[in-house]
Amino acid sequence: MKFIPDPIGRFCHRMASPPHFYALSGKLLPWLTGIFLILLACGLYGGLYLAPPDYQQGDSYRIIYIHVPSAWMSLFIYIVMAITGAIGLIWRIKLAEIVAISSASVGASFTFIALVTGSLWGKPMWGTWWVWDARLTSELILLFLYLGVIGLYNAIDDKRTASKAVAILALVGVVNIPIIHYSVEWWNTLHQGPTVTKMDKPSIHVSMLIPLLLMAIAFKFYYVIAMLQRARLELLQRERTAAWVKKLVSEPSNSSS
Amino acid sequence: MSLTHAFFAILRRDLILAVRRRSEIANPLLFFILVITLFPLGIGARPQLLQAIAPGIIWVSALLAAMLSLDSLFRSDFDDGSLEQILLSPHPVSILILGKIVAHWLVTGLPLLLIAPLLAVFLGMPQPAIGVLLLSLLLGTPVLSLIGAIGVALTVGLRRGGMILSLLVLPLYVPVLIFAGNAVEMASNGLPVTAQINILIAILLLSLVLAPWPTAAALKMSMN
Amino acid sequence: MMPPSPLLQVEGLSCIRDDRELFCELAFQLGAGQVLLLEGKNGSGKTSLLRILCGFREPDAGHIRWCGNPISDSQYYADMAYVGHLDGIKKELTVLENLNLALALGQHGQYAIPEALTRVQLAGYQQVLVQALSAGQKRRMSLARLLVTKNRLWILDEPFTSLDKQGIKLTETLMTEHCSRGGLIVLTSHHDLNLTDVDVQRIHLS
Amino acid sequence: MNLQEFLAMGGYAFYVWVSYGICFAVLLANIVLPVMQRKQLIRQLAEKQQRQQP
Repeated sequence: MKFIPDPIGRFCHRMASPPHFYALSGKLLPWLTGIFLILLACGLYGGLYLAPPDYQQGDSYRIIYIHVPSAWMSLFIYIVMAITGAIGLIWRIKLAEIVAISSASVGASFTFIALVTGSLWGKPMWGTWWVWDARLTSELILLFLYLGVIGLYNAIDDKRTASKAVAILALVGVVNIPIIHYSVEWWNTLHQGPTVTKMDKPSIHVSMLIPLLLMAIAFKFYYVIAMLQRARLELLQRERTAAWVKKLVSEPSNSSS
Repeated sequence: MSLTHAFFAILRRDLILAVRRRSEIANPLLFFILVITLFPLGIGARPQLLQAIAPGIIWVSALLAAMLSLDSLFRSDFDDGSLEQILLSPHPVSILILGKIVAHWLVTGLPLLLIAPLLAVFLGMPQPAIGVLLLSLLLGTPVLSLIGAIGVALTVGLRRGGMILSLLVLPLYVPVLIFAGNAVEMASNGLPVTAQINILIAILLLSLVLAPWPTAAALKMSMN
Repeated sequence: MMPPSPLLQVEGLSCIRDDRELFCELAFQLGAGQVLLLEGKNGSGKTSLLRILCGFREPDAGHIRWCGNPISDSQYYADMAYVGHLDGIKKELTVLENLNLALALGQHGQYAIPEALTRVQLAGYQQVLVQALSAGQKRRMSLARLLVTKNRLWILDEPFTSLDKQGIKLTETLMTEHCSRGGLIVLTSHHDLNLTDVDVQRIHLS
Repeated sequence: MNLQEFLAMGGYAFYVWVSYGICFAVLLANIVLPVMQRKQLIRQLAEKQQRQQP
């Protein structure tokens, strides 16, 4: 299968070579972490301090600054996982496989955060810890999908096979997510009527919106950082017999970096 | 020999095997009946409550029965090497696998359909809803087999595949459960259900077209 | 003897399993009428190589070509047949039902089913359930499957196990005939091959 | 607005701070765990290499 002209393909292959990726990611990580921390600090300052309290929800709405970006990330990462998985499946690029599986645990974490913060936000708003609200329910199912991916990967011993399995599953999942989402919304409106939609659309003011966007961007950076860290580990584990890993290990300076 | 011939040869073979083994047909059916019998025992003989939750009970039980029967879809073929031979066929593997899935549905899904009216009566479901229940099962259970096949294909090579299989498959069953269960519930209340049935038809067609591909790919992956 | 033009070409094949390099940079070519015997002790990668040749496992490096095309081509699967450790025979079905399915999956070959069964000394067993057959008889049934379907390349994993002297002789005769018709065979065996007039290549995996 | 008020979060301190706490604990763990595991792996590989070529 050739959809990509050769020079670009060759370039991608070279960039995707494990030692190159390992070295490059090592150089990039401090910068990424720096940008993330700055964005995070600005977002938190704006969200927790500068933004005024909501006229209905008071200060409890400030959970939005982690809840909503996490919910966005949970979906975004699943899609990234499916795309990179497909790339790995079609073009047999090892690195794409690694990015796919390294994304899974980060995505699952964000889904978990979205669920927990949603519940913590719901308690003062609805008076109960859990409501079968469409968004929370979808998020819960998404968490199951992530756990399925992670569980399948760990259950298969041969990691190359496991990557393929994960890619197939992620693709099936990504086709299903819109259907699941739609069905859950539909189910929710039927059974409860249009109840708690405050969580979806708080009357948002610019001073509230800017920190939200900052946090969303910060979380994107965080995802890249966490995914790269996990990918570096995964890469070393898979390539531990390769010459470049042996060389890397034997250099004492590297064992500390 | 043509592809249709191969498709029906596989279908016929699996049906003959099921008839010779028998337990494959009986087990999910027994499970289905038992689970539904347990609900009144657990909840209490309260006709009103049972009637209200009957659509959900029947559909969740059908879903679990379908899931438990999934393992038999590829297990014996994987263990004795028949699956290797199917994958080595020059015919498109996804079509051959579809033959296996259809056979599996005829053996495990269709019997549920036949016994469901009886169980619906047990739970006091009103007359008109039973027709809709059958229709929803007719449209929904093949989807369970089709989607389930992907999960089994991914886990058939694993020693402890059972638990992980349910984790993979159950979230994907959610839309079917929602629309089918809701259709039956609406019908019990005398409301129209065209929308739900149309959606179920769409889901069935979609999974019929799409599901065999990842199943075939996953089986190839499980072979090494 | 002039070497025939190669049909099966393998280049630079490597296989790594659990951190261990089973083989690397393996190359060979096989033409019509040739046999390749893979030797080596248990765990040396013989079966892995056969499974790579079947397309079940992807090589970690290298290419396999059949008539100049990659083996993902469906033409390859129309031309090859595999008998592995697992015989792929359903024990709840009769001999005839099993062979009929094999035919439905492939194409008609050299022999009709009754002739093939006569050839492997299973004549009259058509309606017998496979579970009533002995291990050796099942093995011979696998050979019957090779005969009834159309194929050029046989990939055989330890074809002589659980066969008696007579069965081994029969297998060797069938293999010789297959080669004389221009067929190719790749096989693993602990038993030494005794084929007359057949060009046998050997690869030792260590 | 003093620090006290800020921390009180208009009476929602528990929900807000627990949310943020859990969030950042999970995020931190996602970075720290792979880094530690990678270092451990490098150590293990280095030891193995030294054993093989003293």
